[in-house]
Amino acid sequence: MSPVENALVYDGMDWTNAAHSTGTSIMAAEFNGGVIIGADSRTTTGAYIANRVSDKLTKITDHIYCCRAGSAADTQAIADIVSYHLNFHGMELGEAPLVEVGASIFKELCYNYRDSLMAGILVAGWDKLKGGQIYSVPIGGMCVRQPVSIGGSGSSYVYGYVDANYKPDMSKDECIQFVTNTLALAMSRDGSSGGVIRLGIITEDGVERRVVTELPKFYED
Amino acid sequence: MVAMKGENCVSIAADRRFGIQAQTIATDFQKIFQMGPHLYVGLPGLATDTQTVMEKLRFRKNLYELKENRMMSPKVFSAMLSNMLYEKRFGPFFVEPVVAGLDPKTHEPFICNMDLIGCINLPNDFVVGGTASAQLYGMCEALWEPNLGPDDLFETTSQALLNAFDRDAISGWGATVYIIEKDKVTIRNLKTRMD
Amino acid sequence: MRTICIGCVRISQNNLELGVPPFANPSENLARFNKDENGREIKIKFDHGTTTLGFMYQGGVVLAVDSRATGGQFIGSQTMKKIVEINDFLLGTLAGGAADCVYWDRVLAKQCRMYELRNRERISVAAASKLMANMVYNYKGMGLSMGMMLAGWDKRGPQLYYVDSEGTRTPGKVFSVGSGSIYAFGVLDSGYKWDLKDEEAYDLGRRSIYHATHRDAYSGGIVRVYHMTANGWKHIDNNDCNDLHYKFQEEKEDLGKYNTIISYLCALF
Amino acid sequence: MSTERYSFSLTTFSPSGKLVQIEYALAAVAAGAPSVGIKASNGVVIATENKHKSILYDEHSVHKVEMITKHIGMIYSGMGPDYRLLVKQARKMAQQYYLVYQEPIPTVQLVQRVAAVMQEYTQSGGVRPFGVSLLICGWDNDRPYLFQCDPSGRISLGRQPPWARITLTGRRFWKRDLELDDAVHTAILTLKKVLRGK
Amino acid sequence: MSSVLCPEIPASGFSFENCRRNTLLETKGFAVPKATKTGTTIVGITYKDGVILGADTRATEDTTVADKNCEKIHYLAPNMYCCGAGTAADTEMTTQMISSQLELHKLYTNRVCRVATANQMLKQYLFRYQGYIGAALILGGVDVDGPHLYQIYPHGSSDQLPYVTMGSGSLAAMAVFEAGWKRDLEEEDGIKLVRDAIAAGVFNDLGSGSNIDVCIIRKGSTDL
Repeated sequence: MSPVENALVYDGMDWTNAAHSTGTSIMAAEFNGGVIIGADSRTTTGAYIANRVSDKLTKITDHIYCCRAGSAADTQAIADIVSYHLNFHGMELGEAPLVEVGASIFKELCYNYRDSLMAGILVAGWDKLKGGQIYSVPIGGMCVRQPVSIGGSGSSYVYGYVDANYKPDMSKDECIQFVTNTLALAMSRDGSSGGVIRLGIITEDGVERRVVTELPKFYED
Repeated sequence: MVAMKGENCVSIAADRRFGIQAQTIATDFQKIFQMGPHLYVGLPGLATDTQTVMEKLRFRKNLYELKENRMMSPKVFSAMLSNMLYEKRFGPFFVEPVVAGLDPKTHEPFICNMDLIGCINLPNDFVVGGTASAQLYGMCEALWEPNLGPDDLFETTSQALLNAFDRDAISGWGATVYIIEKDKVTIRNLKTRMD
Repeated sequence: MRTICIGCVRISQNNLELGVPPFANPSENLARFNKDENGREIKIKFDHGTTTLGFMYQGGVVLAVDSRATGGQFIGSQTMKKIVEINDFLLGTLAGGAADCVYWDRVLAKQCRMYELRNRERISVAAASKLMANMVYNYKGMGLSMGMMLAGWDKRGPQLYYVDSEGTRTPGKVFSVGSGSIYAFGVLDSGYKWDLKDEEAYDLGRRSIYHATHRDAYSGGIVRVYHMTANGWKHIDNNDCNDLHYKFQEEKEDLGKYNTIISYLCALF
Repeated sequence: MSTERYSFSLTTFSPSGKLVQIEYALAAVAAGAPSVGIKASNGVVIATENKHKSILYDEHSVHKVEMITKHIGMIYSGMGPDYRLLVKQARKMAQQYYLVYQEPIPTVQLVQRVAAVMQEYTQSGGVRPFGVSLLICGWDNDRPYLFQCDPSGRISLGRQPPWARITLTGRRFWKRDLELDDAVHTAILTLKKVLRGK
Repeated sequence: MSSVLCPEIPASGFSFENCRRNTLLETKGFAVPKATKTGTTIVGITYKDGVILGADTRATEDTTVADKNCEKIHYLAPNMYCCGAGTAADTEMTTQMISSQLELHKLYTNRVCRVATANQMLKQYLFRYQGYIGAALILGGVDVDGPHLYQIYPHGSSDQLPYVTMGSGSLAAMAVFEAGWKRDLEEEDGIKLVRDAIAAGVFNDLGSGSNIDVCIIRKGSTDL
């Protein structure tokens, strides 16, 4: 067997074992009635797109969602565990848990296992006490509340755009447009982000999910 | 190490060398062990593991037979061996077992081999294992045919084994062939090259 | 640091020099190319296992070698010629990298012939071995692998030299080289005497090689015996190790029987 | 009163050589609903009363006859909660056996293992014996099997008499070479008889 | 009591007692035998009434074909099957164990197991071993909610998709699906598509080969 063929066989085997991770663009922003969360839909294994319609917006409770970036295995596992704890907590409490509590469980896990986890998570949701909130839990296990937050590999390209364009107390439609634009920009520059934009609008009434298949192309003008 | 299926019989054969890399220490090393009247297992690989695994297997098999008051069938034996090897998934025994035997009730031929962490392979022609496995695959593919009688099976197995050795530096130095039939087991030592 | 760029020198023009790779310090950096991009070892494992021996005695020099060529544990050939007939009065044995040995023996053969033509007399074994040692010394540490014996008969009588790729060159009476040499020495040393008769000497060589092939996985095949006499070399015989094994075993059994009879007789009286 | 002196500890024999806790466990079994198992020539029947303390119970929510594997079934007399633990253990042991040998566990083996668990609870500190007697039936090697397991861990193989918890009543109905249909019938009749007598 | 003369049957689960010895042996240059891998093409699609799984049948040991006819579609439950790629022993043992747990689950709950349950069990098990258990799986089945198809990676991440491929031949197979998959395929077209996808894997990947196994899971019935 020639080296080229060998390489084919072994490359082929290796990538099945490669970590399955989400080079990602995720985002969350507060608006006047709640929060908007958004993410691209690309999951990569090395250079291969393992899933082009993945859903990185994961439900934790009825009013709390998280956007996952980093290793798919790690973030899925954490989300499952947090979801378990938070729903348990909600049952004991007898009412919907606070977003803050959810974020703090994420933080606890991400901090305690910071050496073995690769997870950057945005926790977003709505509760009676503080309305729409966003907490960013980046790699390392810090937890901080932000009015708008971006994450994942695509985020580096759009910090400027977010800083320049985010306004507090936007209307829902305005905010949706803002999140869509930001993600479209990130996805166009970042090779490991792409696919469609998935959105979640979390308000007092719960969550409304949307998919944007036609990405805005204003930047090409 | 090779095992083949024949018509109502199976064969299992192995070389007799025990060596440390290039150095031949002994030429009467046993790698095939009897586990029942019609059940044999070959354990090529690291010599210390050959013996350890054999002891552990015999222990578990005897315990099963005492507990259940019945003979262990080759199929169950293989499942047990596979399970035992997989327990050591992250620190395996360096053996690549080959099992050959006849079912104690139906006398149906059975052969299988597995890798060092117990992945069973159950073909209906032949199985190989050990250092000369690449050569043996070639020999067996060429020589094996369906429904071999005991004598032909012996000839086929021996020829496959001997010719495979001749292209492997660290196998050989004598060989033992077992032909397992319903009412007898024939054990023959082959005269081979000794270099 | 020495930068070598001899890639342009064609080997056919000057076969005393190899095409050394065009980068600094090949002796250190060559090793890096033993693995491919996936970290898998590239197969440049070639013929390493061998048993060869040579010794001087009253009748000249006897050389005996096995004939197995291996690549890793795969047996490439069982009939390799590991004694190179450099000229009528000079024999070389191969151990280590087969290609290295054969190539440099050929270069040596050319050099020896050139010497003969220039000086109208045969080269001494000492000079030939020195040539060899000097040639390979230039490539020390770059991966050449050879351990050879040069046996010959010149004006000063029978000669035996050992030369290897590390740069060693030494004359001596008894040598054995290769992976099986440790086993061969055991037999050779216990049976060696200066006053051996020719047949005894051949047999000693054969037995030594046979025992080495039995113990060493990388030696085997045929035992070839050569004898260097005042009239040039003689090829004595080739014996298959397999035949030798069963012959020697029979002898041992006969000896066993003989000993039993002796002890039985002793007991009688 | 003398027996009470030896009943404080499960693992202490009374002077007469009895383990009174086990006697009490058997009493708990006797207090439970009767169950019956009958081995026929072509199968085996286990049955028990499906009557509840209150009519408010949903009768489908109470499982007395449980499957351990596809070929082994189990039923009990005595305390329901204790039974559930044994069912769980039995199922685990059956699966464990299958994983190791890639062969369904023989009924005898399962019974022995369940009995071993029950025995362990008669000789360990801090526990009490199970308040159940089990009837375990199964089918291997083309024939039916029926066993009874007591709180002591004692196993008995159902052979000659119809294997009912209350043997005497059943005997009248049982014949050699019973067919499965007749066995079912017999089982129901036996239970009826026993319950009426209660 | 365990003693030298009377060893105890060890508890089930992994044992690490040889690890240190083996590391030492490896550093001393002992040629460690390799485990059988399934350089594989495995695929799965959902169609109108269920799920179709497909796999080739080649198992490789380094560059040698160790098994020409190995079964890579593993039984989990009557309504669920699972294709495995990666280390052959790992896929085999993992699916066997999960199958056993599902059987227990079924007995406890008296209900047909959901595919999501199996997915959760598998991913949690694989996540616990952080990718060291080299099993890449395609899980397909039909439950009360209809057909489901998951892909599960050795590190414990999983995706739910209408059509998936895994293993070394997955790129070729995915190309076939991307071109040919439609919503609500008929069963016959589905089988053909799966067959084509595996064939593409077999032809374009040296680690895949031999025959093609197909498994169709409908509501209420399964064909292997």
